[in-house]
Amino acid sequence: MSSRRKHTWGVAAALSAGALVLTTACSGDSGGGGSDDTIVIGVSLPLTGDFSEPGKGVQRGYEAWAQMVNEDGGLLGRQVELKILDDQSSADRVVQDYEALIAKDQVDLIFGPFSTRLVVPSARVAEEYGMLFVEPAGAAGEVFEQGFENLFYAAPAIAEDHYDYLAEYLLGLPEDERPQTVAVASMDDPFAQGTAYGLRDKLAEGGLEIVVDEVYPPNTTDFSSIAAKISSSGADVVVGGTQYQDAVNLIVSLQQLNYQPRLAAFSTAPTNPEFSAAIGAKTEGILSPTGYTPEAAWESNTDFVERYTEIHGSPPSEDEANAFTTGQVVAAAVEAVGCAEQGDCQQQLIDWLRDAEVDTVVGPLSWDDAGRPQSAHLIQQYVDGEIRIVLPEDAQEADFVFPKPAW
Amino acid sequence: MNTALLFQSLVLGVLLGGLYALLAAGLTLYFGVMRVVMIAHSAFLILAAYIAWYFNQQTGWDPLFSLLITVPLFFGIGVGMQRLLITRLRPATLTMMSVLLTFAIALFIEGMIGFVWSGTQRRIQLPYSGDSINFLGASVAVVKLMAFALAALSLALLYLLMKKSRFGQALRATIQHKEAAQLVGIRTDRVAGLGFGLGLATAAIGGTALSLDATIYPSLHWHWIGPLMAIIVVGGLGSIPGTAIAAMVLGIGQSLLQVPLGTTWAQTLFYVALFATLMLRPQGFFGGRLAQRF
Amino acid sequence: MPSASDTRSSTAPDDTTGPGGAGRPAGAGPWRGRLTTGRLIRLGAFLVCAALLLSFPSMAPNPYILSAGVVVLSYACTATAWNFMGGFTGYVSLGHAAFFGLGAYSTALLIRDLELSPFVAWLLGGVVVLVVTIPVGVAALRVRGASFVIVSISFVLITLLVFQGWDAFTGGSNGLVVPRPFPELLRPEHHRVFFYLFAALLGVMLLAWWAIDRSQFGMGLKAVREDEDKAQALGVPTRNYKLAAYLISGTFTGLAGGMYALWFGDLDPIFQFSIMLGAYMVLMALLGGVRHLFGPLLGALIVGSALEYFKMEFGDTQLHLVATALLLALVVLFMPDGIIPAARDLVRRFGPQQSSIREMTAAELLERNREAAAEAAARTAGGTAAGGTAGDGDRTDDGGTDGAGAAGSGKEEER
Amino acid sequence: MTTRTTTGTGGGSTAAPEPAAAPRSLETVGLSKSFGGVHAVDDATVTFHHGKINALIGPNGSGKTTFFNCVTGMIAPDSGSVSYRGRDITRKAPHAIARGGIGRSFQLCRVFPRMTVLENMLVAVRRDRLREMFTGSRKPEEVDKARALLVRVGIDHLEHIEAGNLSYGQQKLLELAGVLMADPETIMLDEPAGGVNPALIGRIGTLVRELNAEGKTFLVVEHNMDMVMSLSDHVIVFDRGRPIAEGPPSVVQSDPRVLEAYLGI
Repeated sequence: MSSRRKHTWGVAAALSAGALVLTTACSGDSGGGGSDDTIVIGVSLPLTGDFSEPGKGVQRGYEAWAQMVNEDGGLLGRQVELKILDDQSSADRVVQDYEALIAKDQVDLIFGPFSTRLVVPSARVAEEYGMLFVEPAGAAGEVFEQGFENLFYAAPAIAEDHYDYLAEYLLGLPEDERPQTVAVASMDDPFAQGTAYGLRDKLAEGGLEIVVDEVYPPNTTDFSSIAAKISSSGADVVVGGTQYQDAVNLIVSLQQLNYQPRLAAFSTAPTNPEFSAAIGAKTEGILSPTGYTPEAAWESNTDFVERYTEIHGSPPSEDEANAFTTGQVVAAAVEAVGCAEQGDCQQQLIDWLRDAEVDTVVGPLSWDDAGRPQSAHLIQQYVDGEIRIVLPEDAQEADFVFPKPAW
Repeated sequence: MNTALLFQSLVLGVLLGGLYALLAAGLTLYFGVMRVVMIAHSAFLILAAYIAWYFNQQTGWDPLFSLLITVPLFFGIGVGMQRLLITRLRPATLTMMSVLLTFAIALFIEGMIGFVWSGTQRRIQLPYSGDSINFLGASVAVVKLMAFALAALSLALLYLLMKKSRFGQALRATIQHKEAAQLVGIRTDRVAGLGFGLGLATAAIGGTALSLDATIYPSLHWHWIGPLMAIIVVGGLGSIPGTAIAAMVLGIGQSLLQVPLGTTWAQTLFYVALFATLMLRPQGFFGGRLAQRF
Repeated sequence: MPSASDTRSSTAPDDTTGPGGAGRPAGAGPWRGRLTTGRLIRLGAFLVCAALLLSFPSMAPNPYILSAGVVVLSYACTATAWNFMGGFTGYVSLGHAAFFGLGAYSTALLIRDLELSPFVAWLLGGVVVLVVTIPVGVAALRVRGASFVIVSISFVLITLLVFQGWDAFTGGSNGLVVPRPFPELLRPEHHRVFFYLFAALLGVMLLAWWAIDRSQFGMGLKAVREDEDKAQALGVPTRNYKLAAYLISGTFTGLAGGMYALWFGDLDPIFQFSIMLGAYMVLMALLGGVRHLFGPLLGALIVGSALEYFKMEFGDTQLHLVATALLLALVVLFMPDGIIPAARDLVRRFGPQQSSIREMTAAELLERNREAAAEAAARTAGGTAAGGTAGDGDRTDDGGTDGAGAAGSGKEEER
Repeated sequence: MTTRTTTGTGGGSTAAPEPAAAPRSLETVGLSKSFGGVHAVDDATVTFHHGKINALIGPNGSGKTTFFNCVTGMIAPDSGSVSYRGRDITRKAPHAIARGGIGRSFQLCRVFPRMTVLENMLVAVRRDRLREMFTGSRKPEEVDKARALLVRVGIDHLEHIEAGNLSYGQQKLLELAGVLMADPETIMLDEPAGGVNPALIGRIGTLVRELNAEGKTFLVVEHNMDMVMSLSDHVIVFDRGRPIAEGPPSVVQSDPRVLEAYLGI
């Protein structure tokens, strides 16, 4: 037996044992989150990676909620504490994170992560540990078809229903005013596709012709070919299933081709404060659905907007509001049931929410058996350089402009 | 599909192909002088685009002026990288290990960009962003035209440098036969360093061109490296003219295929071409003897 | 020169690919099955490691640690599978994530569409990966080195595009849900079961690696790694050998992916066909040592822990990428043979039974060989033919040779 | 094909097997290979003599090594054919040619640097059956054979040293021993005397002669004229990618074309 071989084994053994201990040690030391009279709430958010930008909005919303709750005396008289982990926009990590939060840190409650792609895996972890799972971002219809019994979406409507008012309006127009052709381009993302395809399918059912139907991967940066296709089709209506930057790129590319649709609707992007500057202020008439407006007169909203603006210097946007709504929904359940810990309490919270209607900053919310919210999104439009609610008519801040002016 | 759309796509393809050609030329240059597949090439590309964006952000000047900074800077980094890092690797495993090393560099750049400028997508807003000119019925965005002109100009300069200058001669000799070049007195290690610098300079120019008309974010470089690598194999590893032709053909092909197939499937063209090349003509369609053994 | 017993007798198992012990006394026949202290220590170390590994689930303080253990074990499986290609032949594939994803998706799709039972689907998933690997391998191995790397990366990118684009079949960006193989199990139990399943898979892989390592097939592969032309000239059918290694490597990676799918339950193209996953495999194998049976496993333990650590320390920045990058660069530049040889050298340096330390560095040796080759005139390039001169004496120790570079300037030949 | 002066029978080697029927050895017809316009091998038609020590000489860059590589399958020729013992082996894979009985060494000696000397030898062991390929790599008889060859070249005491740590001369000997391990009928040596000291050159020469006496055909590319003249039976002179003269050493030595090729540069 040569000495080198013996060493190989010895070294390998020592090192692997060491590494095992290290793994255990470095992940085991931070257990137990806070004292008994604090309610610890675990969250995993994409603070880095592809979804990190909206992820940070959600983080601001959660933090604003926790701060306000604590200022108002806490939940059940106990202070709340958020424990936020970064999932790096990855499904592996998000599951690991919730596993750590629930099983290792023994948090009392959890809030959902951001992005539809991460909601399904994390909802499964939560379900298998019997935890209530209220989430601010998993809007796509597929999320609710997985049979989760612990899931609630804290926004007015699922993605497919975001454009309901718009579809209703367009189909209600007299035949000769009604647009005839539709071009759809959507990011390959469940949420973005959900919104765009919801409208597409309703318009197609109403007899409009879908002349372009494009999907592009999330990493697309060059939209000239897609724009060329849309422009060459000359569609009356262009619908973008977009997030933020892709909408900007697509619109700039369409402008470069001097394409002028009669109606242009994009999800998410137009509500971003930087949107107008990014496309060179040529925003007039662009439509977007929103689940939230800071101007809404719901009781808790005025308070939220005021205090949020105090903290951050600007009013909250939709991501912040949805996160805040999540907090409100969970808080309502906790106050009603009177408990906040793992175990049976979670099932009581779930059961209570199933039949409840909760007042939130986006209005009163209630859910069906799969956790789909039962309200509807509003339709906003850039009118005179300001983004205004134009549909439904009873919530209108400005008149709907149709056809849209040139950009 | 109507003719106007076809023509429009063709024009877009040519514009795209020009940028591909410049960037792939850099990639093939590294390979020629050092047998290194430089995975970090596109990461430097994105870095240059970020510098252009930041420059524009801070000074308000046109991002093209940032070339005055990035080109010399990247040239220096390239020379330094070759002299300090690549030459440290064992010759026997150079090709494989250099891939890993440049992969690490790419990750490093991605991480640092994300750290410094965050993961937010960025785009330069220029007064002429939305402008276009009409070319035989196709509208061509001004920014795209500028990017193409920049790429074409640099490629032409590179060509002249390779063909006419003494340094270019030494470079070509090194690419074709390193040992023979050494025998006739060429200091191939120096030439390789300068070749690396030159390659990175193409990334600087390409990045600036890219920043005019595209959104940038830290992990964007993965989106570029695949097509570029496919181009250099199809063109024949180490052959700059071959690379340029392959880049143009594939760029136009991608643009045209987008019309019937959509963006996702059109991207697969590069990889299909890559596999087809390896099966039919492993040395590449325009390559010389170099490619046979790598 | 030091004399010691021979480890290379035909019956003694060869566990590492490292060069063997010192020369054996002339005429000594192959001895069989004698228990030596060395062997006992080796066996002991192995048993302790195995026991530690297998008792991990009961030692884990909570299900999270257990699930982290499953993740690390799945890393170990992929890194070991990668090493069938990377370690034996020296061909670095950055695209093994594609096999991982293919294995995961085929398993899931077989369950969904053919309603096979989970583990049958898993095995068939491995077969699917095997079949897909053949054309890819043929194309990738048409040419050497650089093109192989390019093809490997391209393969991940193309599979990502296909699985994203073909959403009617794969679920696209909506993801694909894999039904649980043991729906009645609670989550911690589920982790425990899969910990042992992964451990068993890893055991099979290690056994296969060990068997190949000591076979003539393995010898041919290692010859390819050292000098492919030379191996061919000696009659090794290098192309077929490489292809076989690639198939084995791809299939095992696919099986690891399939197992992961059954454990994890949710698949999404951007996470399964991720270039980073492939990079981690390379990093883990390289860090531990590609020439050693347990190198990738060790690397997986370290990288797995390090990833946790980076996340804790630099959780909300992109610095985990920077840290991974620096680690990879350091390994490539300074420790291309991994920790095991480096640590072994360290142990030997301070350990008791060292014989002598080779005085020449690899670079010196390389330089010397170069000189010898370059100068046509006969010169004192080294020992005489008969050997046994002083010139040989200082180089005859049995170890510390892993740093030796490519002697001779082999590939610079050619007209 | 140039007419051959087959008077080499009385050459240097001692007891070559009687070439009564003169079995065919390696032959090439019109072999050509060019690299980017440079004709490295240009329409080379060469016949090597079975059972003899054939030498291939020529000025630097005359295409000898490329010719060598074309013959052994390392490079695919552009045109022309190679046959061995009457069978066409053009464009066959290198390993197939090796298994067909042609062993070769490399110009700048190549061994597997990080395998031990013994392992270097065992690589050449040929296993065809799948089961044998996957069972242990060292059978006692194979190890014994390897050791015997190492003894023969005089480096058996180094069998557990990594080959990269050997001196250049020792590597040359190891390479030769490795080639012998596969029992080739024909052995192609590319500059066996390159870069080694005179004592070792003598030793290699002796080995070649001994092996030739045992019936091995040799094909040696060499610059060392002393070695070529003293060792070989048949000399082929290459210039600009094709043979310009051939014959026994004494005849070739005085051929004006050869002198021109060598001195006229």
